[in-house]
Amino acid sequence: MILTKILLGLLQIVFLMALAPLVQGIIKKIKALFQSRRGPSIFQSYFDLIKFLKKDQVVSEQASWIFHITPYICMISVLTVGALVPVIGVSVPLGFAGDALVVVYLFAVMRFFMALAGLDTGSAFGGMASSREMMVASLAEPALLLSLFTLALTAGSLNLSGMVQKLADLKIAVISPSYLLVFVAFVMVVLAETGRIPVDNPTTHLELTMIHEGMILEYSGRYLALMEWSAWIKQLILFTLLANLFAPWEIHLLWYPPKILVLAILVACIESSVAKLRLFRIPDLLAVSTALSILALITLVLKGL
Amino acid sequence: MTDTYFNELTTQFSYAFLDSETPVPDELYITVKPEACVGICRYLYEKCGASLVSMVGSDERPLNGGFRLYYFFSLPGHGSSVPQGSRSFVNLQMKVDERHPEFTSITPYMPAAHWYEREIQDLLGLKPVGHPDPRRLVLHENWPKGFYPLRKDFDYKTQPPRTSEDFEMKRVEGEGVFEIPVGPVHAGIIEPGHFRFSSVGEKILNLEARLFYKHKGTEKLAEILPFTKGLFLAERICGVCSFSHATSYCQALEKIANIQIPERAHYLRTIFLELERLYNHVGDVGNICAGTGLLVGNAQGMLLKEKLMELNEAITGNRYLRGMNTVGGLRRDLSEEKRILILSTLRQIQKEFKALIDVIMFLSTQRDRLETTGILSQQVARDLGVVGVAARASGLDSDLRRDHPYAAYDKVSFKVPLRTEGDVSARVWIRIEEVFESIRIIEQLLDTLPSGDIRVEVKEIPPYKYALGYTESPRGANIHWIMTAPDSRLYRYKIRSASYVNWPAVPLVVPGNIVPDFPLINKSFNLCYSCTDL
Amino acid sequence: MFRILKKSLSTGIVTSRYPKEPDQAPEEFRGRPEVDFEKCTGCKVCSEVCPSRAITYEDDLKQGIRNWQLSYANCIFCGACEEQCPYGAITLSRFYEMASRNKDDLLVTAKFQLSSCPRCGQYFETIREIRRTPKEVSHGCR
Amino acid sequence: MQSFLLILPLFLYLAGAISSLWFSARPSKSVRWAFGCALGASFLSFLTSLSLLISGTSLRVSFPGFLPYTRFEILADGLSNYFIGIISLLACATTLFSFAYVREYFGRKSVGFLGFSYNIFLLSMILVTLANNALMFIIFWELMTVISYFLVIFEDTQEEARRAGFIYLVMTHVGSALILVTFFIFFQFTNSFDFDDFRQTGPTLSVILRSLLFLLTFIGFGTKAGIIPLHVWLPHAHPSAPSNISALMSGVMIKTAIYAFIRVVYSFLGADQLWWGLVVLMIGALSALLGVMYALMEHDLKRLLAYHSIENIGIISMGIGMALIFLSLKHYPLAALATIAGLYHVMNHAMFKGLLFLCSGSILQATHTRNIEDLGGLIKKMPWTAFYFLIGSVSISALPPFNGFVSEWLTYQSLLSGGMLSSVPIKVIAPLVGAILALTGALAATCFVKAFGITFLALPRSEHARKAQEAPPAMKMGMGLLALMCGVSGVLPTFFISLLDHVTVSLLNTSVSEKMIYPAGLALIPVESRFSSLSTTTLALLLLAFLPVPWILIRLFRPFRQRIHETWNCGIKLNPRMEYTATAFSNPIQMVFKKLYQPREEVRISYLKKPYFLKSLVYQSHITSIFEERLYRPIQQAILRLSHRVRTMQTGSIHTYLAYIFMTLILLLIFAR
Repeated sequence: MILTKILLGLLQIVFLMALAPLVQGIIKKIKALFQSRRGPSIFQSYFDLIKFLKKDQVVSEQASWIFHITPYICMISVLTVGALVPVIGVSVPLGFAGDALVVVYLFAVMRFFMALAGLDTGSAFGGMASSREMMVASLAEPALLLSLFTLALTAGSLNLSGMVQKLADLKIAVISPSYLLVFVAFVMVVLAETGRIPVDNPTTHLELTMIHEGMILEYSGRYLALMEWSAWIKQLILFTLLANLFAPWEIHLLWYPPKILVLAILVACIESSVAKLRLFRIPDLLAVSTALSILALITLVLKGL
Repeated sequence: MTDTYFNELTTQFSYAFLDSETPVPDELYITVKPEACVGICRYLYEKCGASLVSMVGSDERPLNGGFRLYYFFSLPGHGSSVPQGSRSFVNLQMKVDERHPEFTSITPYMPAAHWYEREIQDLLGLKPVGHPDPRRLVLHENWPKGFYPLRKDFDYKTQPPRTSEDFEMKRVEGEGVFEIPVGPVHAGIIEPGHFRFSSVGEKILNLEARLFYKHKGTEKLAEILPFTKGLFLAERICGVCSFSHATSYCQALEKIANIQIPERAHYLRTIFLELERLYNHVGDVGNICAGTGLLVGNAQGMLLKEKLMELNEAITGNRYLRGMNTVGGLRRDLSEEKRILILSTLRQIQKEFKALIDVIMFLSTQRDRLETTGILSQQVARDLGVVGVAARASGLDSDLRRDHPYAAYDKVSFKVPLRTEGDVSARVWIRIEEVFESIRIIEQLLDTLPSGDIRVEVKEIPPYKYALGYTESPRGANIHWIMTAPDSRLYRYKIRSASYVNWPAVPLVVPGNIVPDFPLINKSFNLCYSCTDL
Repeated sequence: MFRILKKSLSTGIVTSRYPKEPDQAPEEFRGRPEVDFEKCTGCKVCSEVCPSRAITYEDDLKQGIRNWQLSYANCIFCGACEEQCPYGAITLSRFYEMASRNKDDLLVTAKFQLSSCPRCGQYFETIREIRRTPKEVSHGCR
Repeated sequence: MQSFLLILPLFLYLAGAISSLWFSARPSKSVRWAFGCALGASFLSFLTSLSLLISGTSLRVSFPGFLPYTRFEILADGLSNYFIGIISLLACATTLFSFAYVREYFGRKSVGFLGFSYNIFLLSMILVTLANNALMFIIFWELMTVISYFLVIFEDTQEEARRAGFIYLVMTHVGSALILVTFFIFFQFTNSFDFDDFRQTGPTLSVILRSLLFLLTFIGFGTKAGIIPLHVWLPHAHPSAPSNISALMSGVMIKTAIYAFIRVVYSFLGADQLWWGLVVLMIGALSALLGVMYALMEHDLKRLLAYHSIENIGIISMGIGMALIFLSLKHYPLAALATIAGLYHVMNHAMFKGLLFLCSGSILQATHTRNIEDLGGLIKKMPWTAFYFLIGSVSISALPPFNGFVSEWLTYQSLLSGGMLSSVPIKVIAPLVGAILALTGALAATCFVKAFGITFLALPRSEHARKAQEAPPAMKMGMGLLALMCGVSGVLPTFFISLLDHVTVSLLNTSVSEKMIYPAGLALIPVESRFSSLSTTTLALLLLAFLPVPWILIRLFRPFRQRIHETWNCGIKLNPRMEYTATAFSNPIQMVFKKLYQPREEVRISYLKKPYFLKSLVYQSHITSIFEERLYRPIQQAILRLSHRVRTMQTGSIHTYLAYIFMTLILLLIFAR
């Protein structure tokens, strides 16, 4: 019985790993379409991964063991998160190991080491990106947690399964002003956390403007594959959270793909229609997100569900 | 017109004047005594409001036993109210003795001269005495000292030994200050240039740019080519101002050979010059969107640029309008159906470009990125002799097409857009307005296109004559100066591109901005490395 | 925000599936120079006007052969050769797909038999050129 | 037997202190004796307190007639034992470390005196937690303060150290004075200095009086704990002391204030006022946030760590504050949860902050600089120190599965449980404080990316850093012990929670261990309902279990080849000048919170010709320390003005000031009756 549960938990992780590049591919495809381009196939991300995994890698002579362990740490922390999040079912076998806080803090582990790896090779670009990433994250994390807290108070549980279950039980009744405010706040944070326009430009080649790309500038070959893949899994997990927390109906395999697709389209639309913010406007965006969450919280407390 | 200034000058500096001539209309050449040169330059610059447009060093030892320096000034009318054609060029020339290869620097008074003087030092070995920053410019540390490629006794095939020395960058002191090196190898397809930022975190304290990584020896090479082949070299000084450079070259030689090219050729040249401006400006506006991460805007801009380049291809056979110009006119004519093709394409472009501008330039996130970013003050622009879009965005009302009309620009009416903010947004808006002006110019020209020949055959050109050829390229004034040699060859070919004068302004604009805004600022100038690094 | 999406959607897809779908250059386009060796006499005018030394020749005075060579790698597609060729033997075609891993693939070579001077016996000009020229060719050895 | 084991270490410390002074002419021997005794004593007292804690017993030992009006009694109950356990565990590590570290001072300073002070310092801290009598408490409290003052000015060759010592002395004595007043007020009502009597009478006093006492206690102990705005001494004093002392000061000395605060407020005052909890919660949140924000702007490594102590005291206060709120609402299990959160963080902070200070000592010894702008690349020279520092950084940044995360998680749970209550203000405030905690945590991570990254990674920025060498084995052992504890208390929290249960039983009469620990002992749950759960054990196992995935992926396609090459630097040769600096790293944060920092930039530019030819540019920036400049400077100036009038009394000597303070104390003792 326990074994089957653990097996199911593992299966969920395999599912996330397998699907993550596809979601990335779909977003890229939609963005290409918006740019009037045909764009690469939606499976291009898989080909990229295989290419990276086959390649030799170049490592900086300045790199210490921090640089070498970071890809491993990114991968294992994101996979561990994958074990805690309800994906295609409400219950998560390993969900007892951690709640929403653990999810956020495991992402923080990932970021912590990526930022260190950015500093490790001694180039100004890595340091620049680390510094910016930590600035954005410092503001995004409270915004994310506050929106999760508001949901937790709605659902009476901070456990992700519990939250999803409760919200699913509430059905359509869940749609309230506070819920919608939290949704908007959450989307803003997800944009920041996944390094998307208007916060970061994932397709830029300009080192001076990079955030996420800058930190992994020194990575190549197999390590790069791990870093990219972890980032995509993280993205999919955040999408999954969005899908399951804000559309907590029909949580099963059949409805999962369309929900994720809708989110992918939403993200691609946002990315295509706004310019990247000036670096010191990003805090404003995240402040808005925080403010929305606070508003949601107050609405929730005063008005109830 | 020139006379008034000339009279003033002669009364002031009569003791220093050796000779004067007007080989071609609107160009006055005055030979002065070396010791008085700085004084006259300052007089022209400070009292007459002239601006330094070029400075040439030439090795004329085989001719008269010395080096010669030429200072080119553009004399202003007063404001744009002065009738067209009222401005003219004044050239001071002085001899530099071979035994004392040095001259007094005018940079302390006219910052615009600082690159010219350093370049002369590198290429001709004449030392600018009193230059505030006499470091190497054109030739880098891997080039040995004592080899001066523009001297006549330097064979163009010489391969000097490689050396290595350290180049000293300016060091900003203070705890926590560090340097960000960007380039010369960039991640994208960008030409080589090294930018050294000194900063504490995001705010830039100082920027030093180092260019000239790929000195091509264009000017030296031009001296060994017959003028007919030199044209193709001029066409390839840069990828995107091809037609402007070729036109400058042809115009200088046509002046020297003293020939009048057919009216139709003037009209067609003007049309092609404006087509060149069009695709550049449309592309630049799209490219700004790449800098702000507005991907759709970038894609749409690229799309329009591609349409314009396909138009170029269809009417001239080359996307960069190459192979059209020749000394004496044009090599290929424009058929009636191509004339109609241009008109219909431009009408479509005009509509679509307007629609695009309405969408991207009023997006709040986009405007926030562009406005107040990278401000070039009018004073700095004036001091450095900044030209083109950058000058007009900073309130300097200068445009060669209006101020020194050439080709058929005196036949059309157009507006020179002017803004005073000097920020990225202003530069973009200048480009946008110029796009519509260009379309208007082309339409006017196509409507009144005279018929007739397009070319006069030029077989040979007289030796030891000189003249300026100039065009207002999409980036600003390209000023070529040619001195001919026997055998229809060139004795000295000095190319002063718009990018060359605008580059020194970029590092002055950047401090105070944040690091991630630099690419945007740089894009808004959109300067060419190839034009600079000849 | 929505206007920009509307704008891009109304544009549709504009990129082509090149190289799967070939892209035709316009008529005026100046691409790869094609030499019609039926018309060519090996008179070397093209090589004299070529600004980038893409067309070169070398006379082998022992064998009496002119080795003529055109390198697409050096060609700048200016069309000077086309313009100056007295026999219309060179035309710049619309073909542009010339990328190659090997520089030798970009060479066009031809050999022309030289005619020797009846007086001094030195080879000086191709036989075909002499035949094509109506006026008498003098070698100038006198 | 147990009483004997409780007393024995005290005498061992005393022995260590005396022998250290005795042998002070022979530094090596002095060190062996001083730290040998201290190690034995600490280990012994750790074992004793642990066994007492596990068995849940309290010990009481009396020595009557020690001083007039009082009796010398020590009481080792759950709370005391817990604190003694922490103090002695940290002391074990720092003592191990000290064996090698104090060699630094051979020939420069009196090592004998250092050994003496070290032992007395530890002794006084343990006695503070054991004292069951207000007068004894005050005496040991003062002893602790004075001896730590001498440790702060130990390196008094530096002007900075003397100034730090002075500020420390003044501030803590203001605090001490308030504590004295508190105890004398109690004395007025109980006619006794015994804590037992305080316990009896305290809760029966009127609300207004108790509230007054609460404020006095909070400010008095808050000064010592370093809560904002009473923190100003802390960032000066902690860095000035030798690093092993800094570890103790930051790790445990400031916690004795927490101990005393809990003792007084929980037991003597009978926490039943909601606003008390709110005040502690808010001040805690403020301290946490501002502490980390000022830490971010520091590039003196030890001062950075000192600011983090303020942050962590803030986090502890959040837990305690929530506990007080729950107590006032009579939610005892939740109060126990919040208390456990606070107390667990007390231990965790002692471990990781102790570790970090020891590491900084190791760096200081190797490079002779505390300025991280001059460091860099140490990971290659000092791999073990780097590893331990990383463990400390990860723990303090609250990253799972290390200990900092567990206690912060518990704090979040108590905050959110507050959000589930019926009281509307708490419902809003508690989650918002949770968001502040999140911000604090994220900023702490930023700060430690900076601290670790700039110090250890990339290229060395100075000659000092290039010549650095790894620490000797004793120091590594000291750091290793604490690093191990950071891991253990992170991965196996259930054991520590069950220990803490005895503390809550003795404090609140509430046992929550059954409600908080899953039957299997694997996971923690926050008391009421299945609100949430955490199993760092499982997380650690999961993280390990997934390790083969990247391992296999990397080796999936053979062969795996790797080339070592220069760092990509755009074709320019990399030099240390091109590395990100600490100031630069935190610059974006400084720009974002410009209002708070009020940075003053000073750019001195000289031109050959303005603005075209730069001659030189010197940049400096400072942040405004709002509290020092807006709060303390006016006070200082007022005092200065006042003191001009009483100039006759002022001699300018610290010793005279000390004499004044002691005179005041004695006078109070005599006349307060």
